[in-house]
Amino acid sequence: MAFDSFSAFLAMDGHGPYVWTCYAVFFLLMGVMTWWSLRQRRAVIAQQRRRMAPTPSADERPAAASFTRIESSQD
Amino acid sequence: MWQIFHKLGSPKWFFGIASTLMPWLLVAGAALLMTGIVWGLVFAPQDYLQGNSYRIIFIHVPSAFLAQSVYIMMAVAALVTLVWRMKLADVFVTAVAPVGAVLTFLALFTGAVWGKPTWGTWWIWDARLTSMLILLFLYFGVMALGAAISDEKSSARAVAVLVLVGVVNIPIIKYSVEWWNTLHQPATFKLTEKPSMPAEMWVPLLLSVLGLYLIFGWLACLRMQTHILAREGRTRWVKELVQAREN
Amino acid sequence: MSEPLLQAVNLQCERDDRILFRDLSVSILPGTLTRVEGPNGSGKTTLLRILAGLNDSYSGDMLWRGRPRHTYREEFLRNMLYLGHRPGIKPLLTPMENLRTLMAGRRYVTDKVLWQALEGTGLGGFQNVPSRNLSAGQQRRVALARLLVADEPLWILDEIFTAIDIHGVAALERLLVERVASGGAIVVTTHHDFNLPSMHRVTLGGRHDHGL
Amino acid sequence: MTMASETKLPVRTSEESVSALSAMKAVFSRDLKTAFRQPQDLLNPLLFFVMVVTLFPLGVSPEVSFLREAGSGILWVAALLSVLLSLDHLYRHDFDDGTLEQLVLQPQPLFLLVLAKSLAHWVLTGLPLVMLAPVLGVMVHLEGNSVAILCLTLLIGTPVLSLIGSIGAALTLGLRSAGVLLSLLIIPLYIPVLIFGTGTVMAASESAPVGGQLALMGAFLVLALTLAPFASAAALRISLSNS
Repeated sequence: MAFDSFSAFLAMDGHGPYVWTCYAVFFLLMGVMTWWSLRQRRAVIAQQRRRMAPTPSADERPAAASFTRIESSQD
Repeated sequence: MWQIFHKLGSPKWFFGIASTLMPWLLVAGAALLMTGIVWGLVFAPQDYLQGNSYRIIFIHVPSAFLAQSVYIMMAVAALVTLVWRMKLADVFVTAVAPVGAVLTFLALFTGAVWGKPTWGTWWIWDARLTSMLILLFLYFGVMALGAAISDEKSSARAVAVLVLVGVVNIPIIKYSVEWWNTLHQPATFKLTEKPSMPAEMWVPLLLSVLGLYLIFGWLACLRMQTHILAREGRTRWVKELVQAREN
Repeated sequence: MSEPLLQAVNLQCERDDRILFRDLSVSILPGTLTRVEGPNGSGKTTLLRILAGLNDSYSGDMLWRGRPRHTYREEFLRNMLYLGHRPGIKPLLTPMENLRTLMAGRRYVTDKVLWQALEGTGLGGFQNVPSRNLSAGQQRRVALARLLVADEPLWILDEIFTAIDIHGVAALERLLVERVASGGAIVVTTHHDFNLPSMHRVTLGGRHDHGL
Repeated sequence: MTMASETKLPVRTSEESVSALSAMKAVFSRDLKTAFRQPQDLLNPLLFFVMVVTLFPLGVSPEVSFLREAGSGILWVAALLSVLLSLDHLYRHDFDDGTLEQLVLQPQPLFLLVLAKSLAHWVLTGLPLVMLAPVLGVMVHLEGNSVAILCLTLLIGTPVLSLIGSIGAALTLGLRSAGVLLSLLIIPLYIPVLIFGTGTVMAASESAPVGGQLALMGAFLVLALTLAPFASAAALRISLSNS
């Protein structure tokens, strides 16, 4: 054990803030990375499931273009 | 031989292996990393020169180490992508690049914070930190290019070319930055290179490096699985797998 | 039956998560004209670019005279002429200069022949005018002039009738027919109603959102 | 037309092709010709170079001692940026008008054609910068010997910039916001050239021997000449495949 007390451990002879900031940021960023990766995965699974759900218009044939003008009154 | 290689490249096969491997990677990685860090923070002796601030080493060195080796791994995968067009290889490059960028950033951040009590300034244009900064730029480039090309296959191949060009440049960059550093300020002492590090210091350091490696492996598997699911959505096995989950 | 120049075997191509075609096999024989048909967005241009070796994001095999094309790339390119949507004409150069640089990496052709080729596409008198001063149809004719001097046995032509007037279209059709009769292989896409008795057709379907 | 063999046209083997060297020459001279017909595009990077250099005395300090110390760095950074600025055009016009497709389809090794294009780019942008550098060197109070060494480093270094830049230009071809992306990809790769370019001039101003550094820059150039065209060619194929 390199420290006499818990408070000495926290203070680290005045270097505490530097050391603890580093560790906090390290765990924070690794945590965010993990959380983000898990969320991405869930999103992809949900998206795949949505894609697999049968679409109402099973007949995917594209409608023939008619190029008829759309009448809209402009008052 | 070719058969094995081909099998290794099969996303379905990888997905299965990764699923069984991942819990082990996570548990072992977390255990090793925590052991290393707790050992380093609580039990390792104080450094005679830098005092307690050196305890940052137990995350700084693993991050820096991983940041560089992730790029090298990406380069190997990029080569495989371009030469054999193995699907898994391109998935690896795109999946892992953000992890590499985060690790590089962590190495930079912890290095800068460490610099404050050691050199009395947050940032110093030291050769290692500068090289790390350039590595971060390289990661950003890879991610930006990958995001800019919508078609996944073309994106993977373009990124592979960039990663390979980058990896050829990394030694040149390192060398030139070191030369530049000696030109402007002769290095007095470096952060991590100790003449002799006692076992109470390097053993926990080794443990945390190994631990972070395994955690990276877990993250890489997780992210690769996600990318595979997104890409192979049309194949039957992915459909069955998606359906089997949660219902 | 002569051997096919170019074969596509079990071609599959997807773009942005959409399958354009799959299990497509095409053989291009000397002395045939193949027309690739299909509605807008069905992948005609993509197929032609794959055949020409410009697009290589496909799965399946491409064979040049029965051998893998990528190992005989230079020989394939030496014997294939591709004209795409974009004419490949630099607006700042004159038709003569354009034609000269287009031929430069392929074959030595004298300026006299190139001059005549440009005349043959109706650009007589425009040979030394900067191409940007030409109309869209005239610019396309600069690119088409290559067909009058090309010795490549395989032509891959994407929408070559675009922006060409009626007389030009008729003359161009004649050129293609003659070329086929003398043993050339031609692949075309066109919306223009172009019919030959012995024409091969490759029909690409509309949308495939589904599929396993 | 020979009607004798009715169903077969001869298939040519590669040996009958035009030599790669003359194909390269054709690409090179075409690029020069098109550039000289649009001289404004040639002038822009040069003007940019001059203006960026002017910003430093105005923005930082016109003192002789500062300029003398920072001069080589200023000139190098400005040269690097103006090369970067001009890279976007390297393949874009060819891509838009379809000549790039025809270039890729030439029965020639693509990396040689790409090399010809990169060299043309250097002749059109890098070389004028080198020729302009002595004037600007004097304006930032570099001493005689330093100016000469600066021009020498630029002469060796700017082709490297063109060659590496060509990879970035090929990778970002046809993408939205290609310009910014290009800088993002390429700047980190330019750092070694910049370091050695300015470092050599600084060493020379302290009258230290610079032969080693110059040789090293020469090695960069050789490395770029041998590797970059392959990477650019691969990148071009990928970008065209995606269009």
